[in-house]
Amino acid sequence: MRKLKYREAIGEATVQCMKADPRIVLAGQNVDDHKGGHGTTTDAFRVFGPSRVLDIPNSENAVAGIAVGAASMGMRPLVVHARADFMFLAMDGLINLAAKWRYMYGDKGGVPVVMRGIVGRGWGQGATHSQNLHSVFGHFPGLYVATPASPADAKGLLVSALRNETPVVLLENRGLYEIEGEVPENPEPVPFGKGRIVRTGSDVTIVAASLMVQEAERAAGLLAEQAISAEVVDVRSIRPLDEAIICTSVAKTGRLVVADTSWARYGLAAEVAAVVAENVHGALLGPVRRVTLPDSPAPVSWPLEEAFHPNARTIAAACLDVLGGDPTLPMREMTDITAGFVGPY
Amino acid sequence: MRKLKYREAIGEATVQCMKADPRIVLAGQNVDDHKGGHGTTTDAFRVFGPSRVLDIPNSENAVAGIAVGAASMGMRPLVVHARADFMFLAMDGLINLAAKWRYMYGDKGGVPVVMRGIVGRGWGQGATHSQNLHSVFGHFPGLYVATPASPADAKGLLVSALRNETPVVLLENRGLYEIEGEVPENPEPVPFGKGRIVRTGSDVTIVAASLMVQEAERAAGLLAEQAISAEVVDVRSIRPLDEAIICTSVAKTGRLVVADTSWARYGLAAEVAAVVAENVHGALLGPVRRVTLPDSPAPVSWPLEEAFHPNARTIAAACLDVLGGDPTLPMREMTDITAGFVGPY
Amino acid sequence: MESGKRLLREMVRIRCVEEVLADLYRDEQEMRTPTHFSIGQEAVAVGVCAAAGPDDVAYCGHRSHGPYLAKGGDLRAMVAELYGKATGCAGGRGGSVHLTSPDTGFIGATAILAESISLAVGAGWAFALEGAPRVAITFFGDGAAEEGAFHEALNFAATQRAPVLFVCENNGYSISSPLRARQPYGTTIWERARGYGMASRQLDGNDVFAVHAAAREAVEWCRDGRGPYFLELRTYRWREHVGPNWDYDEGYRTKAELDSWMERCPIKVAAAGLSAAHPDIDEEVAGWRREFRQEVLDAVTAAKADPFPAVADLLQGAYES
Amino acid sequence: MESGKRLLREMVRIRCVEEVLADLYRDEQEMRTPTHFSIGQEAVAVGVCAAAGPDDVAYCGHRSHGPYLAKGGDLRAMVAELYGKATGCAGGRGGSVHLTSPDTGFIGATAILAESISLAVGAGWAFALEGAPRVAITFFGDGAAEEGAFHEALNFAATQRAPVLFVCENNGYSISSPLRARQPYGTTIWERARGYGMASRQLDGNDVFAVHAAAREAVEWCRDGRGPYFLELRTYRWREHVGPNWDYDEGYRTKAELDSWMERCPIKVAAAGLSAAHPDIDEEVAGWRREFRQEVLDAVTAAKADPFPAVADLLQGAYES
Ligand SMILES: Cc1ncc(C[n+]2csc(CCOP(=O)(O)OP(=O)(O)O)c2C)c(N)n1
Ligand SMILES: Cc1ncc(C[n+]2csc(CCOP(=O)(O)OP(=O)(O)O)c2C)c(N)n1
Ligand SMILES: [Mg+2]
Ligand SMILES: [Mg+2]
Repeated sequence: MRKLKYREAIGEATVQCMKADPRIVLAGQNVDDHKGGHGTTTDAFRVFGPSRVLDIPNSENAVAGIAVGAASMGMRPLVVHARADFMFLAMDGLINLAAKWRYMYGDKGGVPVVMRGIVGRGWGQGATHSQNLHSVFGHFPGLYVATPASPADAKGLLVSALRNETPVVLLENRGLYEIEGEVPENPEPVPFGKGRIVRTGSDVTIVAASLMVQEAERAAGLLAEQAISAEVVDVRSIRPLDEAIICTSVAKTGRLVVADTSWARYGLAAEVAAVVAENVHGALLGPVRRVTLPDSPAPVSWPLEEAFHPNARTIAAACLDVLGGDPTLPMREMTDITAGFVGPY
Repeated sequence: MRKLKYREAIGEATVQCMKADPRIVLAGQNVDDHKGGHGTTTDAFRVFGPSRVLDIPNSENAVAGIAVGAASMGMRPLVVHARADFMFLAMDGLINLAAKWRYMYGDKGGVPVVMRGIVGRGWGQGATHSQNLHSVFGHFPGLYVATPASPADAKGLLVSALRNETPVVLLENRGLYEIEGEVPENPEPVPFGKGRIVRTGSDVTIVAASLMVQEAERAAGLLAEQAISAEVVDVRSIRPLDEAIICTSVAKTGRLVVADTSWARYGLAAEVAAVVAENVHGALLGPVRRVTLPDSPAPVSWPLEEAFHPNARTIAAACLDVLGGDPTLPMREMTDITAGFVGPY
Repeated sequence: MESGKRLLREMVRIRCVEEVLADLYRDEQEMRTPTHFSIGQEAVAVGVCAAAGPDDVAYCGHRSHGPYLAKGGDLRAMVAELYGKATGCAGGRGGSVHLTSPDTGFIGATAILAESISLAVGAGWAFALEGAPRVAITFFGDGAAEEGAFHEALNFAATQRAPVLFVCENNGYSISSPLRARQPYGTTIWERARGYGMASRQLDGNDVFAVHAAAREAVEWCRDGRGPYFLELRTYRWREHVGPNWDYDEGYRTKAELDSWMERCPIKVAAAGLSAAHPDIDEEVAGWRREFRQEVLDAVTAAKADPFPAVADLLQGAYES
Repeated sequence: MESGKRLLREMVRIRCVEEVLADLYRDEQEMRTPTHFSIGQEAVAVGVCAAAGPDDVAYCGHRSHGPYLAKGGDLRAMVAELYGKATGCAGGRGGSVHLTSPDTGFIGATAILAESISLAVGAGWAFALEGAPRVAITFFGDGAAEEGAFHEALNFAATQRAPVLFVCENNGYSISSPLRARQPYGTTIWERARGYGMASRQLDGNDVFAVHAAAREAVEWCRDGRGPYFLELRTYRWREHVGPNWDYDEGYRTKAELDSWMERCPIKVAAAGLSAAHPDIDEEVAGWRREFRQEVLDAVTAAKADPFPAVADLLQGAYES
């Protein structure tokens, strides 16, 4: 199969879906410019022009409500935020309107708004330009929330989102944008609520999301060198969450490490641990480990930023730990997965 | 000790702290009127007048930033929201400014903003007037988040908040406002990050927050009638979370039920399960049960609303379940704990 | 029926509905949903909605009964919604603040301030994109005009020249808070709308004929592709902010102030205006009152007999089924 | 030094600092922090901050270097912050968009649009409560003026008569988006501020003497308890939105447009204005350039020699210690 970059896959899905469905409109700050949402909106603008690919004012709050209003009249707005952090300002429209619409108006129809948020990563994005809001959105019934970790999923989940009657939040890590992978040419939907076994293994389960899936894969490689067989599960969608794939894997391996791009408290890693504690409690042979952000805002300074983000090595160390091994085992240096995102900004 | 209602305890803490510290200003929509934030701001307005108890425009977003700005100049703003749901609009100021301020400006000082959000409960508050945002705020380092469950804690946690250098979010369930309890006259702070054993027991641990602490106590009563000894732990503070009190209790009882006023996914119940899975995994003799909201927005219709909220009976049933008993055991009817909050609205 | 009379009749209907429901709400304690009555403000919803076509749509805030009924919402379904019944317009899920009647173009009431403004701008944007000759109307209060979304939505609508009619129902209060405590002295909301280059007017919101005439002009303006239009309508709420009671003795306003506005009751004003041409208008109004009283009582009887939603359906509508 | 010269000198300083840093930023790839240069816009920060007293405070958005330096922020600490060093003004935690210098009254730069507006209103509110004769200044762009917080904060400040000087630095673009795509044709930002009953003016933001005169008037107005004041200053960004490069060939603007603004370079304009009284002003400027070039190079050398924050201190500042 031909390969595409993650950002190219998003751009392709957008164009294909917009061609197939005239109700889709793309809106976002600066989506029509030479950078085109890091290349994710450039083609759409070229093909569909300014009426369907709209550069909008800096008005995240109203724009969320505007998107819902347009959806209530049959449009399918796809809204892009250059940083997921700006979506705090869109939260009222997303949570209080979009997520609840179908229910609170008596199940007469939904408002299929799709909102993409790009999670900043690297080059000192800092405390307010790098937050991962998936568990926050995932707390609220009425939304679908997904965090594609591969080019194929970036395309397939966006295709699902744009064909769906449920509002969707897609959180894309900027650190994945330059990653290449096989992507089907046709717009094949990846369903919400279905995880993916990225790599099978028998000794320990690593459940991960977004960029951490890539790091988990590399961690599994490191562990394999030490004859440890790690199974890597990509949840893909945060809501609905594929409980079965998690439980089946843990039932097999008996060990669980969860790797997330966000903080531990009330995050994805907590939820995965809870799902296991509820459903396959007896299968667990040891404690669960959460590999998450240290409990502080994101720093800017390069060495701090490096230390801040979990990676293959920290994931592998956590696996060794739950297996009762020596977690300080020296492991070789690895290049930064997000190396594609370098300065100058 | 003399008894106060929950809402009176809040009002008393406010007046005492404002007397002691001239930097405290209270701001909120309609805080100066005859209802006075359900009686929590009436006394403060009478004592301090309109310059220190300010009725403000309907501008939740800017007001959060304004509070932080005032705090950056040495004030201690106490902002009240009549419904916690409005705080989605305040989230940028709370998360992107207040929570990160000290860190992102290099630890030169904090912005001790205190924000109270009243969680709607009962009388058909519905989908957008009854949400519990504690786990959402709890996800982000930099804040303290607490959910007082008793009059004494309503006072003590507010006192702590108003003396603290860290921004604080206090979420108060409207269903608790009419509850009475012993409250010290003096403004004695209840520290953040310290849970409370509400009732000791040996068979099962019920970890709960806010209104669910009251329900958990009643559940323990029901269980006692069946010779089951339940320990009830009130986390009190959502961030920091008292991991030790949870783990100690579960290490003793071997069984865990978590009762929360919000949804299961990425919520308090998930976090408590994760803490146990990380720290005292071996102690658990059975699966964890989460007693939380059904996975839908809040309905209005009376029978649906009744079914929507967890209560003593559902908590007790979950305890029986984790103990391997028959969870359908008939139990007597109980009056609604939140009966103090009736219509007309 | 002649247009003037139709407007009056519609106001009488809404008044009767709300008065009957307010009494029952207070006495029965069975409508368990926070309810914001619009008694005294009927001319706004009636004058504006009568100017809208069937394909035009409306959104409003918490004070929802007037716009819902004026835009053709079914009374029976509204009453059932207040009683939390399965037959309610929102299936008992939404309550008073989430009335909806998509078939007649009343898309929805919302409980968070200013959401109705953004929503209507979104609808107007959709119409502009489709080139549909439709207009989106939003009703909101003076208090909602303080929200950031007000500014963002007006700016968006004006920039995109979306066919949106903004109707600011200025009753002088946000709950108990008077305008002067919340907005700068000497300024007006309609003039702020001018700052977006928008056609904007202020007028007496208790004069249904003036409201209707202005709204007709405004709707045509929007429909002609000339961009959005803003109307600020001065009116007054008679009852308490939320709930069925009178609250003029609670301190935030005076009985004298209320009385002065009751003098200018929109129904009284309209009837007086029609009395020259229709000397028997007062009797006609009295007849309508009886008719509508019966209509609402029938709706109440029916709603009470209706079933509650089944608890087994608690989750229905959370997601597409 | 005479005031006019001082203003020019301060602009030359900021220009030199930014030009040197932009080159290093591009060539070294060592300042790992998204950086928004204000080259071409110096007159705004300099003219306004020179009008402020030492007890007055300022907040600004992402385009932070100008206001930080003009309000007395330490150059060395700023450079160290860009290099992510422990000696940075924010200890390496904040980067270019979170500069801070509380001692000189530059409280903070923020990276989320319009936060700086709310923050300054909060500071002004605090001053009003204390009765302190202090003024809070906020710098923000034309793009930030589209955020809801702009409206909410202006309304709050005007209602409370808080001593806040709003400085809208209108450079015509929000990243690549021109004003006409984002705000209604034929409207202005400063006139919208009038909608809050606020004293408001627009003027040439490249004329530092005009800016300074207007800002002095505005600061006095605020200090006298007459409420907030709004200044919209038209100016132009020379470099790309974020980063050190030129981007006039990327399609969203023309070289001709840039050239026309470079013709109106604030430094050039100010020097020309002073040349009658100071015929040797150009040589003086050249001397200052050399002086400041050296100053910033020294700061760079020092910053580079400084230590990074210790990884062991990663959590420091998340909470009070
Ligand atoms: C964002 C938000 N803030 C606060 C509230 C609480 N609230 C409900 S109605 C209301 C008063 C609004 O006043 P106005 O818009 O003038 O409408 P009116 O009630 O006068 O018709 C307030 C403050 C809310 N629903 N949403
Ligand atoms: C709430 C929010 N939305 C979007 C952004 C992304 N953003 C950063 S700077 C910028 C342009 C702002 O333009 P303007 O306010 O005119 O300032 P300028 O860059 O022109 O100085 C944008 C859109 C942001 N930082 N915050
Ligand atoms: Mg009002
Ligand atoms: Mg700009």
